[in-house]
Amino acid sequence: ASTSSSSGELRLATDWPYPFHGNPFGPGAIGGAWWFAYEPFAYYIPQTGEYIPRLAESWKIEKGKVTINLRKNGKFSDGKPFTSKDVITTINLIQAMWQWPYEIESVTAPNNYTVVFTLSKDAPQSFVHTILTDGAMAALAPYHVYGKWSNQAKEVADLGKKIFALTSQGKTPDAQLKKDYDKKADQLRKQINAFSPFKTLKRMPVVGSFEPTKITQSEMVLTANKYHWLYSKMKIRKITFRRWSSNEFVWASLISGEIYAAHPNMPKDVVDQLSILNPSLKVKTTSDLSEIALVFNYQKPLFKDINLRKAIAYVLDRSKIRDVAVWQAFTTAPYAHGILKSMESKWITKDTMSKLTKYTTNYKLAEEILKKAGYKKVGNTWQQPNGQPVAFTLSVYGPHNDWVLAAREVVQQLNNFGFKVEMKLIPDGMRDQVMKSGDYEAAIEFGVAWWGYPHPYTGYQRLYQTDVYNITKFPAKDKYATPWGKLSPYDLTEQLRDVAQDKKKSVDVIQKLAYITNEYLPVIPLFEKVLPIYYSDGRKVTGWPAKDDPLWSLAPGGIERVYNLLITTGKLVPKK
Amino acid sequence: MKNKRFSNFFYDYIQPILTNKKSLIGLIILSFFILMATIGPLVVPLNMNSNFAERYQKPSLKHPFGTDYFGVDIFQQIVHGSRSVISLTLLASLFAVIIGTIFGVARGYIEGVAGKILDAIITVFLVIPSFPALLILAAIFTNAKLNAVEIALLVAIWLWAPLAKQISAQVLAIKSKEFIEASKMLNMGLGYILFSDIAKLLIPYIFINFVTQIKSAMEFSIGLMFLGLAKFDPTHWGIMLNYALYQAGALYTPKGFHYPFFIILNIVLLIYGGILLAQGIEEVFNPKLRGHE
Amino acid sequence: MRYIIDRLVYLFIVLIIAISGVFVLVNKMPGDPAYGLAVSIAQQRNMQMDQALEIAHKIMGIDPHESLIVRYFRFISNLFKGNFGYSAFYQTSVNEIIAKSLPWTLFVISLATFVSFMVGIFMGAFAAQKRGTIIDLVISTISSIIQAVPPFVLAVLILFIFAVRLRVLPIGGAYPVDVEPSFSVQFILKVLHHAIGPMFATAIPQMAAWTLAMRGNTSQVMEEDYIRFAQARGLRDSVIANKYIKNNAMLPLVASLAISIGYMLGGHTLVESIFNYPGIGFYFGKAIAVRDFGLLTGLFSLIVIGVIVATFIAEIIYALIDPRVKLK
Amino acid sequence: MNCLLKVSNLKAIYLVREGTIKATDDVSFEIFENTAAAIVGESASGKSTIIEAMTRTLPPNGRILSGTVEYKGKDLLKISEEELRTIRWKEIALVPQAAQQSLNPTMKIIDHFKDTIQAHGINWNKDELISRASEKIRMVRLNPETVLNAYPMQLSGGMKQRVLIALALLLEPKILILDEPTSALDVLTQAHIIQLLKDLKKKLNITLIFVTHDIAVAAELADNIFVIYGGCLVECSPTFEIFKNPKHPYTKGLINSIMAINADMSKIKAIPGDPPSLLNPPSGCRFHPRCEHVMDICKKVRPPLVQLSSGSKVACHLYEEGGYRR
Amino acid sequence: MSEIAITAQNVSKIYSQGLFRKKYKLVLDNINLEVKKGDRLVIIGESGMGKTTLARILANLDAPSSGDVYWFGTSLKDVNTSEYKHLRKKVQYVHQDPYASLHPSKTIFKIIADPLRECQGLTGKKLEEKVYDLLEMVGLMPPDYFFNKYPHHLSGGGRQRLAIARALTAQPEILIADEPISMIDMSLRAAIIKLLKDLNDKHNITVILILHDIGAARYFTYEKGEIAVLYGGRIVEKGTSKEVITRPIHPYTKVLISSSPIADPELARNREIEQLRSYDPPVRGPETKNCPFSHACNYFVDKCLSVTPELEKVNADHYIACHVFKD
Ligand SMILES: Nc1ncnc2c1ncn2[C@@H]1O[C@H](COP(=O)(O)OP(=O)(O)OP(=O)(O)O)[C@@H](O)[C@H]1O
Ligand SMILES: Nc1ncnc2c1ncn2[C@@H]1O[C@H](COP(=O)(O)OP(=O)(O)OP(=O)(O)O)[C@@H](O)[C@H]1O
Ligand SMILES: [Mg+2]
Ligand SMILES: [Mg+2]
Repeated sequence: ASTSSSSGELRLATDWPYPFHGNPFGPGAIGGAWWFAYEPFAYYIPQTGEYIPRLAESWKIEKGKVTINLRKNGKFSDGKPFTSKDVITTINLIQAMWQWPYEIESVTAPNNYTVVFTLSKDAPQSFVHTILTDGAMAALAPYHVYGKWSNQAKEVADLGKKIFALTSQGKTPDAQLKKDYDKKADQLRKQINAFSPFKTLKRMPVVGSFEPTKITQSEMVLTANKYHWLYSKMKIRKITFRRWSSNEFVWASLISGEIYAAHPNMPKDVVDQLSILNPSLKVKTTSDLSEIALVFNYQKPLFKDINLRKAIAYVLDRSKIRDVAVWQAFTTAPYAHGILKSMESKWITKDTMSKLTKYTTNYKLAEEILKKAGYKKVGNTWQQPNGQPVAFTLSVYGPHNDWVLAAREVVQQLNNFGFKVEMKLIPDGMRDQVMKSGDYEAAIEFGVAWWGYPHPYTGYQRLYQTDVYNITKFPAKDKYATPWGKLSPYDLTEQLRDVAQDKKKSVDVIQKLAYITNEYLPVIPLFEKVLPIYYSDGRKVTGWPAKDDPLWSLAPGGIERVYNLLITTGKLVPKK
Repeated sequence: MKNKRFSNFFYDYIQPILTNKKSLIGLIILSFFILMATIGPLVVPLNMNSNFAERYQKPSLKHPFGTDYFGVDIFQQIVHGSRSVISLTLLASLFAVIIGTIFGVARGYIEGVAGKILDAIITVFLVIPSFPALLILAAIFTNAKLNAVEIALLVAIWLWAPLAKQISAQVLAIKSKEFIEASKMLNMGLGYILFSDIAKLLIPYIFINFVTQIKSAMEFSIGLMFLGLAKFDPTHWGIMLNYALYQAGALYTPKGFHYPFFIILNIVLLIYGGILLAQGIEEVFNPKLRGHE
Repeated sequence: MRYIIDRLVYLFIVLIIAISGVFVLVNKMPGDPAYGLAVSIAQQRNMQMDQALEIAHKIMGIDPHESLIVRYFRFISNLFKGNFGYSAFYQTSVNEIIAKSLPWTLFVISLATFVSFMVGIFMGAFAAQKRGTIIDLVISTISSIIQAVPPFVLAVLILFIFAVRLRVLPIGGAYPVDVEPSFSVQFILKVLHHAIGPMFATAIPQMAAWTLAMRGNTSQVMEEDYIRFAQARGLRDSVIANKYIKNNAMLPLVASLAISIGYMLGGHTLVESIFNYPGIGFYFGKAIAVRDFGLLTGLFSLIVIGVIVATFIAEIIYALIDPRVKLK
Repeated sequence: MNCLLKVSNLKAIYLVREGTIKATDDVSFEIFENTAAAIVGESASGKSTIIEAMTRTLPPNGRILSGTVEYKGKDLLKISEEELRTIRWKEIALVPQAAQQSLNPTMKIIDHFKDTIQAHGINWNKDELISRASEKIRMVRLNPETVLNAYPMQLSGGMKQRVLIALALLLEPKILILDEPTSALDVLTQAHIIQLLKDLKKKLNITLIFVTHDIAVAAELADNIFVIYGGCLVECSPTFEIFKNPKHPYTKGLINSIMAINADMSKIKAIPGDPPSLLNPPSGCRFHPRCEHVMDICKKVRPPLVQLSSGSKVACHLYEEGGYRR
Repeated sequence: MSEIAITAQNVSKIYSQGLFRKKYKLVLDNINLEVKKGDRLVIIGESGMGKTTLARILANLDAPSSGDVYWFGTSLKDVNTSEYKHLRKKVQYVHQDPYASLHPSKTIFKIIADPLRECQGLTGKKLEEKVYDLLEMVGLMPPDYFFNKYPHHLSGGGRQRLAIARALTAQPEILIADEPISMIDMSLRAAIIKLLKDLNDKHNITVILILHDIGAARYFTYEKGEIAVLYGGRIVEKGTSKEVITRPIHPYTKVLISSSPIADPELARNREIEQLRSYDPPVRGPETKNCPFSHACNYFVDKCLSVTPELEKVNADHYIACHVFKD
């Protein structure tokens, strides 16, 4: 309520490093200003599968090669035109600074407005998607700002790629090479970090629609890029971010109208109250492309028994858990097939569905399974066949409110059934350490997640090969019985990776993976996370898309993209 | 003779506490909570099943403090939570008082370099900001699977220093007292001087400190539970309060106002009881406050 | 003089021990400062955590294999040069962070201390002079109850009632971003307006403490013989109340003012994060959460130094204002 | 001789946790102009209480239950605070016993002088104040230059005591009440203070009331001696009479217990037993548990103060109006 | 009888003060004393003359800056620990303030019984009996009435008796008492002095008494023993009570005696007290060589300002340190 200039301002909440350096390579980068300052070649709308060109006009994908025709009217906020030189500088710098993405073997510029990416042999099909949609790929390091380091960066990047290539072939690169690389990389990194444009240039020329111009510890102001190709359409010329210090703070800001849109978790009663206090507030929920799951540590013998896992799946009342934890979320019941609930119908055939076990809450069934497997109920407590009680602790990361609530409910339900479950919080900053070291028995974690590449492959990869696998150590290379014979989920995931771009082939593989995942329960999904987006419509700004507009599905992994798209297309306008 | 001794003790320590209004009220409040922690859980059942149909019920006969965000009776949780709150708090303040007394007495009594070293140790603990340090220490021990006693010790480590400082000042004053000199002349030995001569005079003082520690010990133990050091207990008042304020946002909805209110009420009452008792005892035993007699 | 030098040497030794202790403590803390960054890298680039973590280390310039001793000596020698270290998370020197944030914290703390002290002194003296009456009962009961309320509860209540419901206070920040910092009246008013919330959240518990302390001191002084002697000399009650009672009751408290400011430096984290106030408490919380060891040791050292300096100043002030001590 | 101050039936108590301390019980006496009266008694017998009650300077837990203190036709116990305030120090000055703690530790000595004159609306300029104060300070044999600018803690106990006396002389009051003016002092200083008080009485026509537990001090200075025992006035006689012919057994004991330089060794003898508790004072005559002449009546009836022909007044069952009980 | 109980040899005490501890104050200056077993000694002097300091040094509660103290012929400088432990019990000290020297929260029984157990190894019934005897001995009667009382239930005199009884638990041979009567009532003082006299007479305990009251000193030493007058850290006159009090020689002693209150109004009013030149206490440093009284003395000669007079014998029972009146 502190500013009266309703004309053309959007107020949001986010986080950013302060003291502000404006260095995209620095930790924290530029915080929530990222998607406003750096445009990707294109936006991808998961719900429709449509690419919306941004810095690219068009592109051509060939085997191992992507050719992109750049937009000719792109300009940096200091008026300098955007050309292929900028892309090359950017790729050199990010490869040098981040050791990523080595999937790009080289970039060349046939002319000022064309770039050609040559991809390495190992690059998965999905990487093309990354090139097109990642905000860092196009103009993170403008030539006229970072150009003087371009060659140095290329040198570092090439050395890095060489080492990477050797290691991924299983060879050890010789020490001299490594030393050489480390020295050069460090040198470059020091220079780049010391350069931090906002400190040395007092501004940061960006190609995106907004440039951060004024930053304090509690607020960050972005000013519209006058030279942006869509500037004339933009009715909103200023964005003010308040610091997202806590959920309650965001609630308070939303209620009092200090910010116009945000996506905090909010208990139902607070939402009800909110709409009374601030009637202009609307909410749209969209899938966050991830789910929260109960994960097990397979190093503990207790969980190796599929019967116990099945029993647990039957015991849990997942809609109740969802109600307690995030009432807006999508319940994953009654399946556990590893595909997001909201995408289920797109990827799993009716036929497969009929083959999958339904885990609806059913104590009787759970008891039967357990008894058959030799478990006994003594008094109020279930005992394993070896006579030990079924007792374990459930770890959950403290700072994640919704997880804690879910855990609380899970513990309650399991205890009601007769397991002895205790709950333990993982302190701030310790999640990775605790989970990786295997110092837990069961935990609440992200199960499958489709960030980065919205495709079931990313979820299965997590489950059987990468992040979730790393903490659970689920025996993914074992073979499991399926209607299609004995299969290993690890191998299936490998297969899926290669055919990911091909919808039909991937669907085939996915059926098998879904079956194994549902029947062998490497994790038990609890609910699909959603982004509840609260936006004030008609008070200060108006023109938000309809609730069913597929545009919203752009939000996960960078909600600012939605805002940016709305502003630059002239849809979001100040209220007159 | 035993009897007489007791009656002396009663006359000197107990009776004044009972006749002072503040300490009496404080004592009543504390006994109430101790009762709650000891026999409360045996009498009051606990049903933690969430029941969304009964969320945010106002206080009634069925639910004396109403129900919470999960539809669970708040009163039951308060009663069951009091056990961990009070035991951890009391244990931590007890340890703090013990450590503080040992260090304080040693510092006050020992002279020369050793005394200076002790003094430096106390000062070091005084100047390090205790709450952040506790957080860090807790983080270090997260995976150590500590039991309640060890956790209380961990809390106490950051509580004892001010007490030690004050006690050392007291001991410094007492040790130059003439009756100590008399004991020395009678070859009474260090143990006697420390534990009989000096300790006797410190008792009311130590007790006051014990009670005042309750407040900080409580705050610290809540902090620790958040850190996951202590076993997570959803009925712990601190956890309940955290749920109410941050998770359920009860302040933000008029329906839920009673939810944090009753938790805060209990926390405040418990600490207030301690403060009252301490104030009362101080009035009774501090001759300066008592006036001439 | 000799005493002062002795004292300085002693405090210096304490300082070194305390800072070393804190250094070890902080560096023994499990967790990786690069974790947060690694997570976001992994999420954005669909990368494995191991790889992301390695990259994050590189980006933050952290060498996870550097020995503690080497780090310690670098830290201490930097500290002697007035350099509080380097924040890996913010990629800047801790000095810069301190320079940006300490003034705000000091501002709020001193304001809170000043207000609470003034009010506390007044209320405490008032209650003591009305000892035994209902006024005394009300004042001391309220003060005791306030002392019993956990400070974060108080802060949340203030934020909620005054900022969210009544909207008389701004929500967060030190000043609105659209005002240029300057010495204009308008700016100063804005700054004060933003400071009110955190200030009261800090001041109210203190106010209660000062009130109780002043009440105790005053009743003690009131029983001193020199008060009766002043009455016997026919002095007016107002003269006695001010020159004799208040002054003498206040002296010990004035000295603890400095100490309380020192201690508050360390305890301001909660209030600042609740009010989103840009002081060092905010960074403290953040530094613990993201395991920014450099920042954490820097801030810890700052606070330890602050407390020690404050203690020393308090001793000096006490000696200066109280002739009883001055002459010793 | 003129009766300047008449105390009748003064009763004062202290409230304590265990009950009430009956520190002054029904005390009556008269003070005549330009005489010196000594109130003598052992410690805790209520000497200070009497004078504090008379001047309404009892500590907060002290209460005056009854009695009147007549001064210039007014009852000091009834007049308003403000009226009392103007009488205090200007006409009746009280130097308290606790000399060590009676000066404000955070004020210089000179400021105490300043406060005092300001309180009584006297407008001396700085030089005048200093010269007057110096004069009084010199009178008590102190060095004004160092003393006036000192803080109380820089002075020794004896010096503080003398400063208080100097302060009391500042406004040249009619009545000077001193509580144990010499007990904290050395023999030589004590002798000097006694000399000083004698001179003051002569020169300034001051009426003196002083409290002491050393009856030998009273011998030198007092015209009349009031002997207090256990909160009661037990004997009230002219000085010479008391020493020549003590009436009350307690007075006798007191005189015999003095180990004076010229005392007869064979007569020196302490009074057996302990001083009474004023919380639960003995019934009847409060001295009876220690008295060698104790009779049955002593245990039950409190003896009234009777006037004897020798000019003494005594409260003892051995006597009746006029002389010995036959 | 002529065995020596305690000896002070050239005992001096210097306190340093001031910011840099550069200012020295000579509190005791070359004191020589000798007390025979079973004898009485009174040291008198005004406040600040070093009485307490001397007494504490004699009782080995403080160490002298130079010089030596001997207990039963053993130098305290080179006594070994076990021997010291044994000697320690034999020399006891009674503090001036009976309110501060008794533990406020211990019963009277405990105050006496604890050291008895420690010093004499008594337990049970025997212990109780002994406590009874001791209390009876110091005149706290009836003893068992007091067993469960606390010191604050006692009068000042009672407390001082208790303090003496506690000192007696160690079965001392020397009792040093620092102004044991200054804090108690006039009417009870004589009794305490009498008690000390009795201890000396009946139990043959050597008593060294510090007093500022000449009358009491006279009373204590009337039958036997000596009085030493301390001024400015030096003994200026010493002798039997008859000599020192009835025939004082030193000008300071004379003034002191003439200033003492006399319990006789007639005498008191007619006496003439000699006026001194100064009433300030002497200020002396380690290098000062003068008569400590010279700054106040009305009879001083030049020599008094430059030479410190030594204690010289006047007759068998009388010693004096004065250049002017020594003959
Ligand atoms: N403020 C007080 N509160 C309670 N009791 C008191 C107070 N002041 C004095 N008394 C008690 O009242 C009685 C008389 O005390 P008071 O001071 O009048 O005696 P005193 O004769 O002046 O003794 P002293 O010679 O020690 O000064 C004593 O028993 C004392 O303990
Ligand atoms: N610890 C000390 N430091 C410095 N000076 C001291 C110390 N103790 C005593 N003095 C000084 O030594 C002198 C003698 O002190 P001491 O206590 O022996 O005197 P005293 O004769 O016992 O006096 P009183 O009658 O007051 O007890 C005094 O001037 C005193 O100020
Ligand atoms: Mg008195
Ligand atoms: Mg002494």
